[in-house]
Amino acid sequence: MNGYLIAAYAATWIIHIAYLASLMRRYSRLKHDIEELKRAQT
Amino acid sequence: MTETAPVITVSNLIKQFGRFAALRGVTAEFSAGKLYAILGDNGAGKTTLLRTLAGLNRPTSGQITILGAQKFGDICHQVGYMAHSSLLYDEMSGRENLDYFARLYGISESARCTQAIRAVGLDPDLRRPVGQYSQGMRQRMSLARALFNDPKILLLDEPFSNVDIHSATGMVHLLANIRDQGKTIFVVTHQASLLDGTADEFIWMEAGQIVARTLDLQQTARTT
Amino acid sequence: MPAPTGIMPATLRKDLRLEWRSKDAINSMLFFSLLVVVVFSFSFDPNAEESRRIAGGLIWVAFLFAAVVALNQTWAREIRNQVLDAYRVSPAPANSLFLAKAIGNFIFVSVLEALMTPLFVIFYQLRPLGPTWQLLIVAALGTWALVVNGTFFAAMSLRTRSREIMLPLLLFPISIPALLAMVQATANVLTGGGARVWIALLLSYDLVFTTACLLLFETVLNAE
Amino acid sequence: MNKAFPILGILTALLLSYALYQALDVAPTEQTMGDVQRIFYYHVPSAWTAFILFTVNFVASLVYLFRRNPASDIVALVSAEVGVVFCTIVLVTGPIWARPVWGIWWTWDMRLTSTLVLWLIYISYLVLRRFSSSGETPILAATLAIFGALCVPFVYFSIWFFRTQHPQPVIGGGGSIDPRMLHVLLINWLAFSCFALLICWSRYRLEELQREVEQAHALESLTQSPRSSR
Repeated sequence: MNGYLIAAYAATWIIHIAYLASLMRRYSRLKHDIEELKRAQT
Repeated sequence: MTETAPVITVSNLIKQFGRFAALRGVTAEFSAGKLYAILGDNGAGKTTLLRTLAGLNRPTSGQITILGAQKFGDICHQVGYMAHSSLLYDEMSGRENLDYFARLYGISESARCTQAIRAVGLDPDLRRPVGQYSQGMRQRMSLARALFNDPKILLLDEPFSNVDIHSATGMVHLLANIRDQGKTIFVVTHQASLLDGTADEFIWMEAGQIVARTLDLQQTARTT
Repeated sequence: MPAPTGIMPATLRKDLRLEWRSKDAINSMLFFSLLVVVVFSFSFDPNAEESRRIAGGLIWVAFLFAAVVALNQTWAREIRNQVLDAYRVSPAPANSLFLAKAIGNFIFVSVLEALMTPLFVIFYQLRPLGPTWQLLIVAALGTWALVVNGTFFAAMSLRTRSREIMLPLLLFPISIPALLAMVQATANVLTGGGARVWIALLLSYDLVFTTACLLLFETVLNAE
Repeated sequence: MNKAFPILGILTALLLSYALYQALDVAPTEQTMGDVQRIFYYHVPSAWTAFILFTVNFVASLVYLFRRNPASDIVALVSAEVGVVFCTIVLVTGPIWARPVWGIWWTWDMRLTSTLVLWLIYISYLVLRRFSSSGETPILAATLAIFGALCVPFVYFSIWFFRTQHPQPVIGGGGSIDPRMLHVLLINWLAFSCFALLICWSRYRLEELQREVEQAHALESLTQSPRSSR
């Protein structure tokens, strides 16, 4: 298998996973926010 | 002038800036030929209410009807607006400023501008640029800018700030005169006492809502 | 109520007068592009035959950066005492303001180009081998392309945080085709070719984006 | 709707692994480039997906300007963001492919250059969204999206004309594509489109939630009326 080929495929998935991870992080921050909001309301 | 027909109707007005709501459901009617003093603490929503009436803020929800129109653009030539800042070009003289703004309103006769400058007690032939005016003069020129198109509704944001007491009472007299011609005037101010006896109604705002409307200043002081 | 006429020339006159009195934009532009010329001549050997090929790029990049300086200035003037609000409450149409600003900037940048081009010619010992008249057309069309989008995006970045940085970020990517056309056309004429296709490209770019600006400016001005 | 999401997720995962198998094993090896040519099966579908997303962004922005509905604003934001992700992949895999084939990482060739310019335009779109104050972001962003889309034909034409005037290394070689290769390419494209749809969907939900929270914060300050300063 060719090194360049592996590099390209790996790069593709690294970028996708990095983006998904950033979405996850935003999501967990949002959840934290929602919980705080609920606590403030009670 | 019929006293009963409301010239401005505001219903359930909400204005939200991101996570902060500056107006939280303002509902009110205002009738023609009256001088309203809008009072309240900083951040109570006075300026936002005025800007929303002037069409500068788009309300998040709620309705405004001014002079029977829903769209501010239809009646903008009948409204005069004076903001906290001067709304004047510092590099031009007062006269040059007004001449330019007159063009925006399609007013070609410069007598109107001269008249407006005289009305606020300034000299129309003053060549100095506005940037070199004293704060009080600038404030009065700013009032002239709001007046020159002979508006039916005047929206004034802090017209007396940084003005000496003598000029301020002069401005109050002028406003009373204009009101007596059947115009509707809104004055947002911290110096409520200046308008005591002149304003027809005092509107107290708190946290984005109108909390009280009273006919004289003392009455409100007792209720709150 | 019909919209008042003659606002565009009045606004343009006002802008030119303000610029004449303060000379903010033109001075900073001149100094800036002078710096660029000098710094560039350190990084390249200006006497080489090679310089004829890259001079087109150098000139336009210098003018582009200088134009950004002027573009930031034009709206800063309107923001200083919130004068823009005075325009927005008036019945004057938004496009008159836009056209006046764009034409004003066109004049400023053209003046700059007229002053700086001889300097470039001297420093880089340029002598066009192709038809010179085409260079004039390229300059006019190219400047308008930069200025019309620049005026629009400057109005847009007015409403953002850190607006001075925002303008180049918005303007440069969109301007790449125009810049490429200007640079290539200039290089072609300097090295003895024609530039008809590039001129056609610039012309259609100007037409498309001027139309887009006029259609969308009101939305941006009143965005809230 | 909530049930469809995991189903689509599993389906996409299966499709992506099948496509990967096809790209690595089933597709015939290209004669001159060898195995490196297989980058093609990731590079080109990513480019197509990015272009589709940018088109969606343009349409959604237009709709927003006419209808002023938050949903199309969110669609515009999401498609631009995911589109930039795919466009980034195109720009990263491109040079990795170019290096062994042409011997250079980057060439100012027509497609690479115009993709780069496109990427820059949409990056500036995302920057604008981040830096404008919340109330006016949708309108300003929609306007910029329209300018960006109008610019695309000019980008393509100017770079094409620029390139045809200048000699450059011969690229691609033209000719028709092997039908088996085309088949693998289309499967990969389908897989990546499903994947993009999936990401867009979750990003959409995230943005929706975020706005709801924002609203709740404002409403909370409505009911509790704290003395916050403007």
